[in-house]
Amino acid sequence: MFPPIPNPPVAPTSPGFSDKDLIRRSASSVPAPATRQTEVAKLIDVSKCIGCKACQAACIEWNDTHQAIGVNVGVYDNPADLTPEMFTLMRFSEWENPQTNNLEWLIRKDGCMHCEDPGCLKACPAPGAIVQYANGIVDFVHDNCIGCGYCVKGCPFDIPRISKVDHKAYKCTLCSDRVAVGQGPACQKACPTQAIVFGTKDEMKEWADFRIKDLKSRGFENAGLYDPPGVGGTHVMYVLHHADKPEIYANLPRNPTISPLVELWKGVGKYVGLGVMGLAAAAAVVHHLVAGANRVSPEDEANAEKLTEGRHS
Amino acid sequence: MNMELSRRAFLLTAGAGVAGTALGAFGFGDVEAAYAAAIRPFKLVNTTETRNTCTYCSVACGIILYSKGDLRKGETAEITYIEGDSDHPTNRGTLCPKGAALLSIVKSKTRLTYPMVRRPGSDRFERISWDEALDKIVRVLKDDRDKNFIALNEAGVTVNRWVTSGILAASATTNETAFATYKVMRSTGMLAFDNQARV
Amino acid sequence: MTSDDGDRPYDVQPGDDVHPGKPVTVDRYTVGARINHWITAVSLVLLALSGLSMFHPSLFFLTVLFGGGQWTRAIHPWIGVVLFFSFAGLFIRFWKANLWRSEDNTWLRRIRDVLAGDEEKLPELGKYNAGQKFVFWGMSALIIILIGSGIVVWDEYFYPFTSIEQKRIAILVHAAAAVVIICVWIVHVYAAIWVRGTIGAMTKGRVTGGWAWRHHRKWLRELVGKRVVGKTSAS
Amino acid sequence: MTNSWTDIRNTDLVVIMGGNAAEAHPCGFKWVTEAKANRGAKLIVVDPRFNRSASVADFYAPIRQGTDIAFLLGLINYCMLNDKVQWDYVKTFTNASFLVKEGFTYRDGLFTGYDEQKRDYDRATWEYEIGPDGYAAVDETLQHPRSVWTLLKQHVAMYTPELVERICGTPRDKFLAVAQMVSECSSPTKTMTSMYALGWTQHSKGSQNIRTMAMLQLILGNIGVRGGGMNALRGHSNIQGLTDVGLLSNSLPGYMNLATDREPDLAAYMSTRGFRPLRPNQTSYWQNYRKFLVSFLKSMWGPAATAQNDFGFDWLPKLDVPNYDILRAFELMKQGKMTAYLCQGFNPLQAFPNKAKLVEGLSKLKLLVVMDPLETETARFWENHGIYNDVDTAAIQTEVIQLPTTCFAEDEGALVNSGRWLQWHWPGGTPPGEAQPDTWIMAQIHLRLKALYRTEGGAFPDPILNLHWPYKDPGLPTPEELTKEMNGYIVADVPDPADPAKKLLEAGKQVANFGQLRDDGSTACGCWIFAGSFTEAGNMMARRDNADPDDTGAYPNWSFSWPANRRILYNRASADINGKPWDPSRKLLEWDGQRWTGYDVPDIAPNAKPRDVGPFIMNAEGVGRLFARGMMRDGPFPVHYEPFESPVANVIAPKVRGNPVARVFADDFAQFADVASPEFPYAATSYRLTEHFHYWTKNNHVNAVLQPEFFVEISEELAKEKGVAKGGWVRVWSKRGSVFAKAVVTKRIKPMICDGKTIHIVGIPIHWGFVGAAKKGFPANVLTPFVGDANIETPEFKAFLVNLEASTGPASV
Repeated sequence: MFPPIPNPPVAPTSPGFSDKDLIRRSASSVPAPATRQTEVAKLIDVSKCIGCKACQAACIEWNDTHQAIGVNVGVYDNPADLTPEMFTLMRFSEWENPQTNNLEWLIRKDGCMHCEDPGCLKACPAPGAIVQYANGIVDFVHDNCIGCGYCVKGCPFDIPRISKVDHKAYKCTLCSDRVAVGQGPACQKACPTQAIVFGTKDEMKEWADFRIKDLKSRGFENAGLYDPPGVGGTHVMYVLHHADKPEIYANLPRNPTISPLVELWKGVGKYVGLGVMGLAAAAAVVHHLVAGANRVSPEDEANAEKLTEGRHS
Repeated sequence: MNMELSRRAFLLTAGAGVAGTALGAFGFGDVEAAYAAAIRPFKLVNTTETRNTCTYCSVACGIILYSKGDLRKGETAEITYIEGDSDHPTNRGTLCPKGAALLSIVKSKTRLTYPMVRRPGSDRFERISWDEALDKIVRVLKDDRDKNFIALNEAGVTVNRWVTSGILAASATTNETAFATYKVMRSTGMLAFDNQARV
Repeated sequence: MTSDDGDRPYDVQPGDDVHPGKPVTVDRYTVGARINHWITAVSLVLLALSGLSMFHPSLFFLTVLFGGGQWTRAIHPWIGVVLFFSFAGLFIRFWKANLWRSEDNTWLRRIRDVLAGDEEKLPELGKYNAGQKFVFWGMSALIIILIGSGIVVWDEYFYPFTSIEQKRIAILVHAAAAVVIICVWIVHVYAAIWVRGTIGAMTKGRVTGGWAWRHHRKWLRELVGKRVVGKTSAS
Repeated sequence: MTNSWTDIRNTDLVVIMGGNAAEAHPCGFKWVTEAKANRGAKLIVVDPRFNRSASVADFYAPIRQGTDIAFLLGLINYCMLNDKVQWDYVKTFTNASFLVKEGFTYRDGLFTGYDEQKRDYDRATWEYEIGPDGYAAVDETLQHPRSVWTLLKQHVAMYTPELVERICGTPRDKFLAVAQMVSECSSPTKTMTSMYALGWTQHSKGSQNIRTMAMLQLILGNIGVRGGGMNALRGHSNIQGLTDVGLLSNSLPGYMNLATDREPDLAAYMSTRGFRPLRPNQTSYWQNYRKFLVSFLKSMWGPAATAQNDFGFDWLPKLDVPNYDILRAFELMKQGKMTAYLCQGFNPLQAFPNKAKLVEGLSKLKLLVVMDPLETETARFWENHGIYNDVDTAAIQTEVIQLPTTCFAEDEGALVNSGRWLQWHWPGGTPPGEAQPDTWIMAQIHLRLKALYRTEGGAFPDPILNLHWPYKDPGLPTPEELTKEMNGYIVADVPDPADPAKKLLEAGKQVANFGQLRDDGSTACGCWIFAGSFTEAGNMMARRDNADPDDTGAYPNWSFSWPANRRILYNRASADINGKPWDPSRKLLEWDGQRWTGYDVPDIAPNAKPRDVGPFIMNAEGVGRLFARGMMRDGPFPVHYEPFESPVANVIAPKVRGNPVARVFADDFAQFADVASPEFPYAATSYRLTEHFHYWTKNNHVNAVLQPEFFVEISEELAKEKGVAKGGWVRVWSKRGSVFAKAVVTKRIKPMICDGKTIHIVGIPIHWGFVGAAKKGFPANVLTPFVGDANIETPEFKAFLVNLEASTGPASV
């Protein structure tokens, strides 16, 4: 068993990281030097998950969200999708394994992956609305959020949701308030089978190896860790029994990257754009200096008068 | 007395795999550090902890109630959060979706707060005082017992039973409540006396 | 209007008229046209400012003009709607006068003379020259692209109707189109400044005969020829 | 549980059958995933549905609900035929070698002595042959034609893999795969644990379901060892405690039972409870019965309980029928024979079968009292909620009193978990409004009743007036006062026989253990199995030392485990006849030549020599029973009986309908669908979902979010056949009622072929009703049949018949 993290402190404790521990800040730069802290990670072992939704309940209770009561749409997934009030969600897939002809009920806890290279942060136009702490946590700063939804387009995992109430973006914070005092996120604390564990990223990889060995011994020869390099790795990782087919787990992207469109738009795009506009303006100025004003001459007026002579309106 | 157990917990007796997380180690540098703009101040600070047991299934997970105010000091206490007890051998701090939402059952909009009576044929509950309610109940019980108590059966054997009123004992109450209930009800000779063991 | 290009009625528009005198004055835009233009102009500027504030971090400060980021995000699309309808008005007014003519090709071929201001080397032009027509059609096309792509990324009302990938394309197109339309706008504004006497057309509604003679002689001749097409003049 | 949640980590094979631990007990299920991760243990799930437990199982086998006995007898047969038996264990720790009386027979699904009129057996022949020495005769070779082993072999022989497939619908190869994995655990160094719950109890033969697995576990040598055992997951916290304290119509605390009309006095009552050992030297712990009973009576009536009045034996009621369980209570209500009914918590209108009958019963009461922290359907049964509760409010003359009680977070005391741990908890919050603890309510009722009897007199007031009520505040006994009573205390000094000058026991002190209890009235003890929970050393249930020497999972100093802080029952059986652990790596107890040492409190005397005393000390035989004698109403061996509502006839005994001795009230029989009824072609089963707890969490917004609306689960095949769309509405009806539900169409349920017939399964979760935060919906008990288990009357919720059609939903009605 992964040793439990001791119960939370109730005495005032100073946070383990703060604004001066930012390594990335949306639409702005971080005050150097941004020194790296020990990276944290949440490991979700799908092969141990029983889909009980304790993580969802714990998330709601800790973050004081108010998800509305929905309806049954013919599946166990409730709510049917992530919402501004539901930061994490069990997604259930019924998959018949072609090799064994056995049914496998694959249950994946969806939510923010806390990418090392966060697409949301890259896309965000509001300075400081999205930050990445030195321990890897990607967090939304709601005071700075303008609700444009660019983060939604920047995210390779379709995670952020915009609130219809306050028009701000919401997602899992990895319980930054808990991690700040040495706790794990609420979902991890609750998880009955320890399908969710939390610690430093190195520990999590070590633990994942331990789990993958067990899975391989049970015939899941493709068991593996999901820590996609396309986004520089993530601070939420999965152990999958079929790591060769991430898409069978409710469309987990095979090789997620920040969309090239977003890269183009938020990369060269914005510089080229400014450049082009600048050039146009400059060209005008230069032309005026060279060519000077294009003035109507007295002759022109005279010609006009001549043309209109004798005609009375 | 329940608070004295040290929090060393299971870190000493870690199971297989890695030997406990180094969480405490990362980040903690500057003691003066203020919470970052995005980080909520830790909401359990200055709450009172009370060890309790989850009310639902018989796994009986250990939980900690966090409250504003301390009953042990004779104050009124409002429970503000409930979380699993990491020191508990069975659940190790974990909770199921019911346990993880215990706070919302304690604070449920449909908690009962006052004695109510629904009069015969009426379509609503009306408030009633505890005294009135208890006297009504005892009156009905006694009248029925006096009327239908069986001291001797046909064969003349002393049987001292009462089978025209009954009780369904709780399943979520303590052993102590159970024993008080047993004494009070059995002493009346009541036989239609059951609990939820079956469902 | 069946006669051939040479002497067929030209693109004189309702309200265009010439008043002999010293100097000659020519009515170029009606009050309606001018109000319509300036609504469009103001919307376009506001759109550019709000858009730019969300386009590049260095311009985020512009959001203060709109009462902060939340307001900027909320207002931008609505201004877009205003622009769209306002410009539609202009389109209905001016599209006919902006139809392409043979002399426009000549004009384009002699673009060096245009830039040098040697009008005498250019053919006589109607109400608009090729440059203005280019601005007109450019704006028209770009505004359609912008309103279209804008609606796709207007999450508050249209989020469910497109995929995230479609939204990504839309927002890229939107940004690109915005850059282009701003450039077009720069050309438009600069031309109005460079060619002195032009701005009055959109403020007072009038230009001098000399201006008309110099830049849109064919149009002036027609006005003088009193062969008003399209009827109901402001006279 | 014979073992504990934390002990499951020690197992090699987990068999989840008749339960769904991952769904209903997620935090306990953690120890299954731990055993898998750390010991390479395997998990087998046998269930009609591919459920949440199956989602992490190594092997899943489907089974038609209500056919578990056939499957399990098939496993026993497989083990016997393939020599997969832990012989040393079977020979020394079970009654395999015991000889059964002449005249005992079994034929066509019935044993000797059946009386069709009474629906009961004369169990006279279901006994051992008693030898000239007064002890049960045995044949160590097991070869005797009337040895239990021989009889069992004959009894199970018919349950071949082919027959199992025919009855259960489990494909032969899947059954054999399970049998192979299970039989491996006959090795002394491999253990299997059985995790079961209501999936086995809620049948008309629920007790025999469990017993069959217990027999298999004895044959494999898995009882009393670490990582083994029969582990009932149990339902509510604290239903284990309520049962321990005997809140059942026929029970006394600590698993003693009430006298019947045939036992007029204490002597007669005790005469059938002598429990003299059936083999030499056996403990037969129930020989102490009289001590426990007298001590209990002393705790009830204190000084008024004297030797002269049989310690108040006559102040306890006597039973004229086996029990007055809740099904009988509602039958009596329906017949208009009940005046007042008190519901202390709980929500019977949702929780017992045939809602229509329940409403009819409640409507005939004069008074219904509901004590609960939450709104319940029961308290509002008279309220019209349209199609969800279509009653004629004005016509219902029942007066209903609803009393607000405190909840777990606001009260103090002990709860018993599945592993028999008594864990103390403390209040953390102030109750809302005028909510009061149940102890206060009970005290108030007693004091008021006593006052009325004092002033008015009335029917036999003695037991009420004399009830021992020694509490500091009579109006509010404290949990500590009550629990000290249950632990037991010394009433009068007992001199030390060795030295009369010394006191063996000193009046006023708490007893240290039930060994100190006496039958002369000098001790009082409310619940003998709890003795030791609150001693002179303090509250043992409040102990919170989670140290666990050598990681055995015992946690000996965490709270208190009854009996005597024993963590694993029958732990003597963890070692062989010489006292050596079967599996040294899983040592629990070991005989060191002088005494038993190890990680647990031995259930036999610490110095009792290994060869002398058997481990099953509560049995007069001292061994485990493969042959149950007359202890079970429906047979000393289990037999496959179909549910009362079955899609196929019983292939081994076509004439037998359901369990032949299950009690069925006349009107209810009329409300059963016929066997293989074309009117009700589908085999339905009801169950819990992990997101909800019974009918409470409807009141919890968060749980309502996680599972908002009533649904049923059907296979893609049935959905196709019936034109049902995923998430669409269906109507489901039984002979007792009709419900509308959303359809969850799933691959996790597949049609089964039983006796050549395709059987479609309809899964029905139980959690919805007409009060609370969740969407209004129907409870499953609108559909379920009103019949219970033959031995303990647990309703048959797991197997019944329904019909189903696509629908436009309740709105269209």
